[in-house]
Amino acid sequence: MQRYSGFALARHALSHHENWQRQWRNPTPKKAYDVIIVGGGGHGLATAYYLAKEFGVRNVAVIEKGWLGGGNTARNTTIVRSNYLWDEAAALYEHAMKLWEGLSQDLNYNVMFSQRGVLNLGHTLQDMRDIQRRVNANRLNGIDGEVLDAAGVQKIVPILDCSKRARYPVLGASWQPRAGVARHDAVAWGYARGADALGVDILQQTEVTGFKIRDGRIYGVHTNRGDIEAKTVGCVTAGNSGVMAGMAGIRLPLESHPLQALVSEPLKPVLDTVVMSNHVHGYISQSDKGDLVIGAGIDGYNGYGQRGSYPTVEHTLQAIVEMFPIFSRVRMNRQWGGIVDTCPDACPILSKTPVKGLYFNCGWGTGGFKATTGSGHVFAASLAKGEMHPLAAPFSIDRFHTGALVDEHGAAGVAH
Amino acid sequence: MFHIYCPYCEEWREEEEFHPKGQAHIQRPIDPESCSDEEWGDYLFFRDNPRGIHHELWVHAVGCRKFFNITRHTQSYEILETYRMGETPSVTAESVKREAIAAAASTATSESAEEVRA
Amino acid sequence: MSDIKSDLNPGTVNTYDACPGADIAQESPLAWSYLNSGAPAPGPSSRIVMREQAARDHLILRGGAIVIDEAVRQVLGINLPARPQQLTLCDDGVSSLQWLSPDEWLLIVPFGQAYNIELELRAALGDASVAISEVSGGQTLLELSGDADALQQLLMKSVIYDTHPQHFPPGKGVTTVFAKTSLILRRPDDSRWELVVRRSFADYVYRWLLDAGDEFAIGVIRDGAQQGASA
Amino acid sequence: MRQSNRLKQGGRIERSRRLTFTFNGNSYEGYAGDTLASALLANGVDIVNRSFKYSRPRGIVAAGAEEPNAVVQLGSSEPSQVPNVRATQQALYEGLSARSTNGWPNVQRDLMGLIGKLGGKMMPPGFYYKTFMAPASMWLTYERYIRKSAGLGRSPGESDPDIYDHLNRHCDVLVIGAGPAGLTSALVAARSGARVIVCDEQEEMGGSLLASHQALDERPAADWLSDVLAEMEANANVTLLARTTANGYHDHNFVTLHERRTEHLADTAPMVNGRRQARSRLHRVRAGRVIMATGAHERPLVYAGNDIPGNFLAGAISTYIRRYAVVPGNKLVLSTANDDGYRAALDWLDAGREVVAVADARQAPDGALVEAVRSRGVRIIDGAAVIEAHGENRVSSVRVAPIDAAAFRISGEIETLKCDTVASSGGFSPVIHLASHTGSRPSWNDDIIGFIPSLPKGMLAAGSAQGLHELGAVLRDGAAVGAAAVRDLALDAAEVEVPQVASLHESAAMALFQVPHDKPTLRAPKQFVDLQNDVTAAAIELATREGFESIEHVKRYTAMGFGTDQGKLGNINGMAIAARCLGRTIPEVGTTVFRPNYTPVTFGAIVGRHCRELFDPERYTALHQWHVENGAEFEEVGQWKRPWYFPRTAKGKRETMHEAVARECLAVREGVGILDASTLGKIDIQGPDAREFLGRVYTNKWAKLPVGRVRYGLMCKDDGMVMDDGTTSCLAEDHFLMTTSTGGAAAVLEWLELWHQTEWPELDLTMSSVTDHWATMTVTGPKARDLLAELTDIDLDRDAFRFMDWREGKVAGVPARVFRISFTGELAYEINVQARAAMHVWKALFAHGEKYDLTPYGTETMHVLRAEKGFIIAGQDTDGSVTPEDLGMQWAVGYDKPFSWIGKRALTRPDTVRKDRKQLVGLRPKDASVVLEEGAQIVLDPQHAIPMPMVGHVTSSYYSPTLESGFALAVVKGGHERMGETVYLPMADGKVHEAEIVSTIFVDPKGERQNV
Repeated sequence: MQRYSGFALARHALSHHENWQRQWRNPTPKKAYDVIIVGGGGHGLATAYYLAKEFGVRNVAVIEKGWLGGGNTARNTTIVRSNYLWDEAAALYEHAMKLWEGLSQDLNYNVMFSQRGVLNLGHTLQDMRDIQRRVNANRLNGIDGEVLDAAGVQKIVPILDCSKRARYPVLGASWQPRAGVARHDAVAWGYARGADALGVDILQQTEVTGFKIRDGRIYGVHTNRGDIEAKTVGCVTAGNSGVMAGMAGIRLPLESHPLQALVSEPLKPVLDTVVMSNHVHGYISQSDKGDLVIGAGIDGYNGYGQRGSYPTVEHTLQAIVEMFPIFSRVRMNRQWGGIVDTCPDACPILSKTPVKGLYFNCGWGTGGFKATTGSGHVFAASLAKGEMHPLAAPFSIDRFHTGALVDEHGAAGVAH
Repeated sequence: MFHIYCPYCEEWREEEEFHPKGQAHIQRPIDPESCSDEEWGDYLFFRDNPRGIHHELWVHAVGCRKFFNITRHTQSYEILETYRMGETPSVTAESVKREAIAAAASTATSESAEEVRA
Repeated sequence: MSDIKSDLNPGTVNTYDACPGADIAQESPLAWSYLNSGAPAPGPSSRIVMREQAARDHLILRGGAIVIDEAVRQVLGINLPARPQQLTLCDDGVSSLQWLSPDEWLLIVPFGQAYNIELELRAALGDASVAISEVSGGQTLLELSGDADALQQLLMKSVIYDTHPQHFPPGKGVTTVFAKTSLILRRPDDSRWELVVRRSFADYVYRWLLDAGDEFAIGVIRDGAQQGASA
Repeated sequence: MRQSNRLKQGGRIERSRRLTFTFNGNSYEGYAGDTLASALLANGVDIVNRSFKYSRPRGIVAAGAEEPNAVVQLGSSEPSQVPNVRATQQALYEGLSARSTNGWPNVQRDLMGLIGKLGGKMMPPGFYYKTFMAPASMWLTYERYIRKSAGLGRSPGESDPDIYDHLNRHCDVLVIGAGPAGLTSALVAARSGARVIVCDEQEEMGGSLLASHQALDERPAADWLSDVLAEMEANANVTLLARTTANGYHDHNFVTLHERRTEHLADTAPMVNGRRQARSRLHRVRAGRVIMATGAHERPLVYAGNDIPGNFLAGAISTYIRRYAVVPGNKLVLSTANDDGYRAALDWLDAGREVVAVADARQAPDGALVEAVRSRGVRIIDGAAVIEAHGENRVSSVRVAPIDAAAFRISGEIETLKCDTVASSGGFSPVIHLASHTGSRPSWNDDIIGFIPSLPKGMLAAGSAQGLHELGAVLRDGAAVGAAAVRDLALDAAEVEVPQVASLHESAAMALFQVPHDKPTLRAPKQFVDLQNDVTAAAIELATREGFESIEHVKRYTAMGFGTDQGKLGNINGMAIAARCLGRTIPEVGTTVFRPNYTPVTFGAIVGRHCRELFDPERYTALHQWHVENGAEFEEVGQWKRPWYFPRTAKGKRETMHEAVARECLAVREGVGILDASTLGKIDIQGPDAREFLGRVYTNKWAKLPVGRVRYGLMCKDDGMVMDDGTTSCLAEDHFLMTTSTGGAAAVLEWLELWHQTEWPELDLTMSSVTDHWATMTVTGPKARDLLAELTDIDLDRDAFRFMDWREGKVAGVPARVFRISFTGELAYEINVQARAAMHVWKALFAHGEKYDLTPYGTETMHVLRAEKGFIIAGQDTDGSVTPEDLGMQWAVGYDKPFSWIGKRALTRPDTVRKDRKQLVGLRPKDASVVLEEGAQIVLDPQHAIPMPMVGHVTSSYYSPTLESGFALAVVKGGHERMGETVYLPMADGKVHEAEIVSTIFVDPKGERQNV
């Protein structure tokens, strides 16, 4: 693998950049691998990377029906935070956060992880109770967090309307300074490059059309490029997980919903942190290119169309202009949608299945991007060892039968 | 944004008047006490999630307040049918498949079959 | 039931004349709005005039169309509007009956008549299972009149329903989205539109109409506001 | 320099209306009818901006929505600033003030440009992924500098002075684009009796007809145009919307149109008759059929130096000359691969300027336009193209060479020609954005050398939008499509005579995108593909070398198409270059997808009137005015404004919340208080099966509740978790009045309807909301009976009107229902009267209440009093993970009811029978002065290392003036078995509070006070 650095850039400039190597190969599928990862998004690529790097499993294929990182990795609003309420979720997301903090150096790929802090605003007394509950729990779980009053919020975001004039005045916020944003595409590319360099075959334009299952055990997958064998298969296909599970004869408690986002035209820097509000329902940050990156809500119906309904966008922008009246004359450039696979308790599924050797990693709902690192790491550990990693164990499918849900709705009602 | 024919108001109305309420035709077990934990969990949490034809329960929340069913394609978002509670759908994934096969048989070109599959 | 107090309730359903008497000071849902937001008087440039008709009683009838049809013909002398979105006016020029859903109708009658009409309807209905609930305190009627084009524009700004005359002829009424709330929109005749508004949302609707109607110099006639007691 | 490029005659400008405007602080003149772009060109302004990455000087290249460079900051005052306005789409008005968005110290002499020149080599695509990684701690610092160069324009720093609105429209046929195809289709639809909306993004309707040479029925195109527009204007069923862009096409033919109503007049909307008008307006259109008559965008050719000011699209040259009478240079070289480009040469000649040469990439073109140019003595170089433009701030010469496009090489001698303007035309891309907004993928068509739309259901395309080119064909197609649209809607299509247009002989166009250079692409001077994002052909080639093979990867790696023009000019060229580099065809590299918006839309327009005071409804009770007049502070509860507490002011000093609440609490415990409880949800339930229904939806029993009695009920979801609670009264054998929490009212009613309509339709009952009908006033405290007795004819004797009874009777002369239920633990009467008489009754209570010191109290006091009694608030003490058993409310659970009520089955799942579930308990802080923080976490060992195991948290916590101590409700693992144990609450400030687990009932455990 070519090392990347400022020095390398200068050196390549002299040769007109003619000597840069491919960031990943375009290999021909082998007949068999030790592990197959279905799904070449951020989570799948991270899983493959950690399998090869941390657990010595290098005979791995990542099978992607389109182009790598082309699903929700390419469509999210890039927020990374770990201030989840329940112990199980907090532990998983904080594990991810710690990996984020060294990711660029680990991958030798600048994923532009920018810890510019995330504010979750409170507008009602119940909001503030929830914020206090969450921050107290975070603190005792070793996750940074602070409860701010309205004046404290105003200090961090001077352009936010913290006046009493607002329909729902800002009463305060939770503040996680270590949280922030990252360059979403670079995460997929960095993991792909890293995994490829360690020997992982990334098979793009390759579609899994079925699983080879005999006597309750998996032996491989059928694809549009022929059958590929493996005794361990991890399915990391986000919005498409229900369809994949169906191929294996498994039902998952998932619904795939549209989740919309939008950006403004690029503006000179005006907003340095991420601001989220459950109550007026919108969240916003400004990218390094200058776009205001704005998240809209989830649409209530199932949909694979990568688009949602227009009123959702309207409501989101109403919330943004309510919070930031100065943005009224700013213009919206583009909107798009992703497909999020949501669980009844707003927590993921990291689980074995009734089919031996077949694992699922899905159900991240609106929280998938921020978990990319940790999800990949604990899933890789689970695939390598054949036992779910302790941080993954609470997220098995069983919980929907025993009732042991990890209900994050109360704390994470807003999509992001 | 969807345009929905309310089978009770007998009119096309805007999506903003409606709320989606999940999968249609979920039947609460007649005798919950005799259900296993597995069966009860399935009833509570496990839903169909097809990429394709889906039967959904909606309510005309700002309107007649009646619940009714929509058969909708979750990829194209085309609404194929709306029907009242207690009625059975005339369009299903199976019926569409059957028609597609019939249509493909009647038109010789492979291209039209391709379209139907898509 | 052993414990039933016969003085409280002789039948299977409680009927109670809860209408405040004409001697009691009453407030329309817009009382606060007039005070807080004002009520611009209609002027020569006003293309739209808004007027509240507070002095009305409102009843919800729920049950089967056939039995209710018979009862309303007997008591009110009109047929039940059985078609979706149908609005039927009574001869007194005040009362009306409107389809809300296949088993639900809104009956609006002059102030103070709800209880007697309920009793008459119940008598006519006999044993039929029909629910009658009075909601007079919970909603009010706003009337919009004026220049047809301006009215059309104002409605297009406010409701998502198609209010084009071809699609919304007199004799029609719908429950629909109005700005960020919902209400019943009706067109009793060519000259007016009526909004049936829930009490707690009335101020919002009023402020919305003043704001959206500003370019038409919307004016407010207030004489309907305190009429409850005197009607 | 006064409009040196303005022609003496021609154009559609109003020469009688001179307008003054400023650009970068310099004052210029233009005419009404100008765009900012045409006025700048008229004044010879070459450099309008600096580029984003390399800070290169940039000029205007296009005349419409596809313009990438002329993006300016508009606005003469701080609140009226508008970032990123495209000068080609901004009408000129008197006093317009605009600035370039980039360039320091100014756009003419830009220092960043030096860095761009020197450092440009260091900035290949994705360079930031390859550097700034060490040391890790420095990234935020690096990023601060990277961000300095971010963005184009800037956000206003003050709030918008303008208003915006929406119109919800419905029509049979929506025609998007009022060019020749759109107008003929609209004409057919209108004459067929359809309700028609026609919108067009430009200042004037007419599209290409506005600049056309061609005659329609042997009359000038403009004459036909004005006839058609006049006819449609006179038709009441037709709405014509100019300056209105169709920005988004959504499912089922829902289209958003953005109408710029005043942006051509001023930077803030002028008043009309002293009233405000909306600056812009969003039309939300539901259409029976949508006709996409959006025309086509010309593609430039990609050659070295193609970004130097003086490089134009050929069509833009024609537009500036014919519509605005502006000729933006003196000596023109045209580089084209089709006949259409020649129109620019003809217009240039007609304007009296010199055409140095035409480089036509085709061999021996012989079309009518070619011959027309040749006949005027212009040199036409066959099989050649401009391969490079030279110049610093304006083109000064070009290099022209014969090319072998297939082999991608120069095939002969290069010659240099002096000129100041280059026009290029690589062909036309149908404007198909809207057709792909809902996910339809367009397909590549080799005949038209472009993508053609695959149309969603309900949409039709007409004219150049589907690849037609020749004017006569476009007009005929429009009419045919209009007829097809109305026939779809079951209308008879009217006959329309399509005007005759002379047809011109045309030589076939050639597919040419990137022009070869004598150096390889990576070594050649920059050949720009996406001008706004400074994406070059070399960048695309490099991306493909690095393994970015899908066009989506290429776009993301290079940022191609992510600008405010969304790649209208460059994306197809970029795809063609990627395809060339990969040795594939364009369709193999991918298709082009578009998302809304077609052009950017002001947030304010999308928000409309739903902002400021109208952002969200405020719901008021019938007593709101009294609360305001009596100084209440309000709490947000859902959309309701509820009095929170009523601070009194004595001797100029206003009570704190703590003081007010303590006073209110004691008033209730010792005298009498009153609460406006009108916001509680109320549902009138009637029918023979109402009682059975209650038994199924509540956890407790309803079979034997007698008429006249009230019962508390708990509601679960079928997962066994508490969702709401309230009281329900039996009004008659088949008639009940249910109350719900304030916040849960609408959801509970919908929930009950769901069960009734979908699961148990056989149950004979109906439900109606009477929340707003009844106003509810809670009179509570030891003196409540004395007070109420003064106003009512109801027998209040404790045995005649017992706790949990309700009675009818008059209160203050108003018929009322009075419920003897208590949420405070004191003697209490909830008085329900019709809301229209609420104020009368409330005031009467106060008139009589003075001698009892009747004290109004708000939600805060209500919370303290209920918590002292251990009464829960659903949503505060529960969070969707709490069962009735967790709350210790087994007394409200009918385990032996015959029907398996909602939630019952779930209570026996393994997780719900766990002994160590979090259970509701009381907490008594060891230090009575401490009021625990709501949300504080509870631990057993505060010395434990982080992460510290937590066993629960505080759900409600208050100071009790009755107990003279803080107290709290909390959920604690296995809490019901831990009575008397000590727990710890470590706080953020390092303090650790100690508390004892106690019963949830702090005051009057036997419940004697409410039963007096």
